Amino acid sequence: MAERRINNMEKIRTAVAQDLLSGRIDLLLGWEKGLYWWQSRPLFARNSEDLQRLTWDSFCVANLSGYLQEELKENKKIGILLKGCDSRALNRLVQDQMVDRERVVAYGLPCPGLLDPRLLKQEAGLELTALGIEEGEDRVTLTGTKGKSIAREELLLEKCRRCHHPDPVGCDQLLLPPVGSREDRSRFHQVTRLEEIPAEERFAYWSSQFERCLRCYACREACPCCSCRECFVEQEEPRWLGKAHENSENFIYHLTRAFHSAGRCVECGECQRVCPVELPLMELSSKIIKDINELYGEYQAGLDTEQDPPLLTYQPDDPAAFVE
Amino acid sequence: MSTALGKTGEVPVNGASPEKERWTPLIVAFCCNWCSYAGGDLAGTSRMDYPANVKVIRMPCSSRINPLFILRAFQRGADGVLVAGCHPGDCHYTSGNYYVRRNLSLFRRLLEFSGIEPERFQVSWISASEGDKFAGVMQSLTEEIKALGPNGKWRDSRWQSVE
Amino acid sequence: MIFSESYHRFIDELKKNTGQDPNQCYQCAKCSAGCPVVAAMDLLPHQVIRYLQLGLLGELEESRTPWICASCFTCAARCPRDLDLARLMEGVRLAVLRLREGNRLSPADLELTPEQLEKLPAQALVSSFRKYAK
Amino acid sequence: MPRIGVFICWCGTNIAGTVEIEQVVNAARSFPGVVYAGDYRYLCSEVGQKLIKDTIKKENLERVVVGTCSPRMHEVTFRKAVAEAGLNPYLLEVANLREHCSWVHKDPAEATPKAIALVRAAVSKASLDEPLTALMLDVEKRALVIGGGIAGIQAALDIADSGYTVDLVEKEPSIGGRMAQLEKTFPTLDCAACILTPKMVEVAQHPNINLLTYSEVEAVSGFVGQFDVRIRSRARSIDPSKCTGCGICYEKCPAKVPSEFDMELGKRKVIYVPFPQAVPNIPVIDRENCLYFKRGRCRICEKECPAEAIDFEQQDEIIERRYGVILVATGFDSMDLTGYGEYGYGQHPDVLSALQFERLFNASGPTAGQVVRLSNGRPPQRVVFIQCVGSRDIARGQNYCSKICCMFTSKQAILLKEKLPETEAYIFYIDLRTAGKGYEEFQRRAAEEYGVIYLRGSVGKVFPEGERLLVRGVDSLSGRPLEIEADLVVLAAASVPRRDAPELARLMSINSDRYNFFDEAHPKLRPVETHTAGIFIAGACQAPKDIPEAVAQAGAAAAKAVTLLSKEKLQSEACVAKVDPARCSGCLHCEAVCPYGAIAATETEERVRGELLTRTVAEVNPALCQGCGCCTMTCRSGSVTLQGYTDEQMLAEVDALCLQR
Repeated sequence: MAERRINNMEKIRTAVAQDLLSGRIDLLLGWEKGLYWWQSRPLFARNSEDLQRLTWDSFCVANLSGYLQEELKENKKIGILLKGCDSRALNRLVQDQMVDRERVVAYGLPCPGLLDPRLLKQEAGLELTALGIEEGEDRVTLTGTKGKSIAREELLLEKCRRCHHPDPVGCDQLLLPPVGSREDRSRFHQVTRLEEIPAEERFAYWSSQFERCLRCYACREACPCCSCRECFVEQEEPRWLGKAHENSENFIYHLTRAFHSAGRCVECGECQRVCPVELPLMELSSKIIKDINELYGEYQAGLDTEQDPPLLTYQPDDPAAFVE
Repeated sequence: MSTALGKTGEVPVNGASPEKERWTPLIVAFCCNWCSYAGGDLAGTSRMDYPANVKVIRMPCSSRINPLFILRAFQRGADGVLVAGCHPGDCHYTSGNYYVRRNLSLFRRLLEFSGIEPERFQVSWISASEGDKFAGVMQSLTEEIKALGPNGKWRDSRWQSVE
Repeated sequence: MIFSESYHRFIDELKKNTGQDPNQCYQCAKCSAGCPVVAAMDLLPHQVIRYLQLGLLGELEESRTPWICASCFTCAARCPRDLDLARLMEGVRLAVLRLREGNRLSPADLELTPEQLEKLPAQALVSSFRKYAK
Repeated sequence: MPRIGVFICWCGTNIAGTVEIEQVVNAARSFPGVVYAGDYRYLCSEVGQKLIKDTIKKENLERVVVGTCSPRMHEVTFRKAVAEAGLNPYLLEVANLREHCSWVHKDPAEATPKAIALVRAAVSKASLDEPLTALMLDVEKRALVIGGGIAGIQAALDIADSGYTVDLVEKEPSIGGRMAQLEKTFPTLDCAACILTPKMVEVAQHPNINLLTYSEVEAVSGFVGQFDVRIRSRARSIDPSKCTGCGICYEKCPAKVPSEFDMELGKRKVIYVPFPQAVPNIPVIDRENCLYFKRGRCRICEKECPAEAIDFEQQDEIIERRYGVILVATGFDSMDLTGYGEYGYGQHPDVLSALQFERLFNASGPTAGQVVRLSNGRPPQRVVFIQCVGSRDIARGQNYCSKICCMFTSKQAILLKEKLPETEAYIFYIDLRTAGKGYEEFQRRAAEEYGVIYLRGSVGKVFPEGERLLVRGVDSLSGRPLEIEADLVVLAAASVPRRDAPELARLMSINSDRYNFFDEAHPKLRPVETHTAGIFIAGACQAPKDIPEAVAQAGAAAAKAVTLLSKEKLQSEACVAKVDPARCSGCLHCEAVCPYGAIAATETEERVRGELLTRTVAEVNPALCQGCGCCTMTCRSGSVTLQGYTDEQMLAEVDALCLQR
């Protein structure tokens, strides 16, 4: 397994090195190892030296497509490594004309799902620094715990567990063999659970969550569909929203941000991953996706760029979620 | 919950107190100029009676709505919000209300998901000839929201209204 | 009284059973024009629908037509109103049977030995219960 | 904060009877920015308006709020008054104290606080009002009429007679349209050619009409008063300045193809005029079928033409021109009946569509006016007509009634009886719809004088039996199945929109109904307008209709067109959307929902770290924008707002209404 990973790594590196060194791309967006083994962080590679640090492992969670808009201002052509969810984010950005697809070389990495360090820690009952892992095909062995072995599936990030399209779409080339689609996963069980509890409890739940919001806007910064030049929360004219730590304002911020992602969210989970207070933000956008699917037909943002986004089209006999 | 709910003391709490009987909800209605606002005018010329706590904001088309207007109304103390437009197919601008139907259907479900009673936010199609429907919608909306009581969940704790 | 309460009950039941609404018909009679067994019928197919529209159930009960209809679906394929008359005919047969025979068959009435039961096609049992039991 | 004046109207006792005016005025004085608050018994009267005007000057008012009846009633009046006092008319706000307050609430204790709240909201909004100016748009004094059938011809003539230049574009080589294919017209049995041809000639000779046949509209942009249209005038391969219309070329042409004009029953040459009375009387070469264009050899027409008018090298001409108005009259098609296998259409030569049958009567038609069976050339002894083929058929055809079939079937039966009095005519109908002047009488004549037999019912199957056709049907009134041995079967095919109607609708951004008929702006009150200002519709492209209706509608549409053309300038909507390019990220979601095509991408420049970059942003064309604000709903960053109803104003209104419980 480890050998295969190394082989994969070489395959990836060779493919992108060719393009970077030949000048087909000026910059490669990929990942490199972070401070710890359970962290992989974005890599901005411009030369072969940088490329030596390139990595592809079970912790390459950051969706790099969000960097494109800014980086394209300074680079003519950018290569980018994309997992399934990331590729849909790129497609959605292209559909919204935020990114000129001609100036991007998209390398797809079919994704077996990424590991959640929090779950590793929980399973091991140890601090992550005291822990190591060995990854097999379907299982992960925790070293430092007398060799406890757990099904890989059990250790996946929440967003990976509900992922339906692990294979990248619309890429210029796939660097690894496809892993196949996974249709059997329930994406909405958490949303359904929340839908079913009484309104009062639901309000209490969200209040207790939003109360903790620091309004740091990390969710927005990391989100590939938050592509506005000036977010509504920062505008003075009109002043949509105050800046105080006030629960109604936190509600408005999060509901509006989620609603602004309607028809755009690719479920990459970056909003939730970067939240310093661990707000369950994906549930808001998942709720909207679920409703879109129920009311106006299945829509997966970034999957088919020819399909009209659901809020930009209509059918004369659309259903309504209100008494007309 | 403390910040928002803690202020419910300002307005009458649930329960059958005489105070609650007296309490009338504040309802903001966004109406399109060509159908619903005109329907409101017709309710007027026909001298139909509906509760005075409904206050109308005129817009050219229901598609001028922005969910942030609705959220703002709740935050500033509205107990209910209505968006009203032409019937599907009758939009003065041909298609505005079709987009509204999709947008606000999703938005309404999101509001409900956040714990707001869905009765507090409603959308209705009222034509220029439906003065009776206009008055009826205002009446039933008021009654539904009266039954729910004041909207304590969403009020900005710093916002003070005047009597 | 043609359009009595029992008429509406009957029509509702018919709609439920057949998924067809006889009032959708505008009496172009194309069903009758194309029906291959029309010569043997006392009421023409379009007249059956007309009788349904008028609630003349007694007359339908007397008519041979529903029993002659072979469900060849020629009428259904050509109907400009997208009505499936073959289904309606089946609905009429069902109604007449229930009207005439009442709840005539119950599982307990079947004095069949297990061997006999074994030999009977399950479908025959199911359809006879469907027709003769409420 | 601008200086705001508030004027409360009593409207006699209409408002003052329920609302305590004095309380409202006093409250208004305390609102931010209000420097004057007063009231008057009838504000809309001359004196009331004068009060407003005088006070604007005396108090140096910068914004005006009136608390009166509905703005739908008198907003225009008060805007005018404000403008006369030198203020921009859009610096006025109306609080609806009558229809939305005093008339619907009985108790002054409820109505008065509500009136105060409504005035407060209007004041808040007014303080954010900006002066707006409607554009004054030039009107190009030239009309484009698309479609040269009877509706297009009539409209072109009417507009041209009013003194404006008209370009009449027709796809076919000749104008005339469907009417030219007809032998006679109901209910008068006028010869269609006799009444149509003079009009066609008038078009050709009219000094104000520029006839573009064999031409199609390819692109439309712009807006009312200034539509920019690209027209492709296809190469006829004939030099019209030389051609004398002598007809030798098509006499000599060796290649034949089915004639579209004769509904494929007869043949035409490959160099041809569609019919003898064609206008213009200049042939075209059908390049797809011409032997020279296909195989590089022939050129017989060129050799034979005494005028040397044949030009194989001729190119399509692209005409780009500006028009003030566009009138669409593209007509209808006869529905393709291949889905009705039970009638044997397309399988048996003696089963014809009504339009095909019509051609049999015509002296220049495929049988030179002989009504005969195409299978054996003998006159028919018995003809069966079947109505509602494809019409009123929700399963395989169109849901609607095609309206003209009852009448044209009766007409054809009469024509048949006149030509072959011994021949029997049977008509299967479901309902007879003969509403129209002289129509019922006409149908009765067919039955009573001509002995046409009407059978209420349908036909189940038509199939050959020996030399004849066996029609198996039913007469639903007697409840009798019928079998009729016929020699000819004529199907009244549904009228459907032209196949390219959706494409044309898209080109012009006009709406169509579910069948692709063009939609009028209002089914009752704006029957010839479309939702796009400056584009009008007439004739059967809007819905099936007969000749008198098409002509009447054409005249109406022409009158509307002339009304626009006669204006020196057109005033656009002032409350239009506006994009802030600095904020706009160029996702163009607004463009996708705009019903008027008023939003388009444009480039803007910005400096990023010393470098000048261009990027795409949305831009509103204020001449096209009708001010609905749908674009604003799609814009997350509020980069596009609606002037007169800006985001700030809407929020200010919400705040004001919520301030007071």
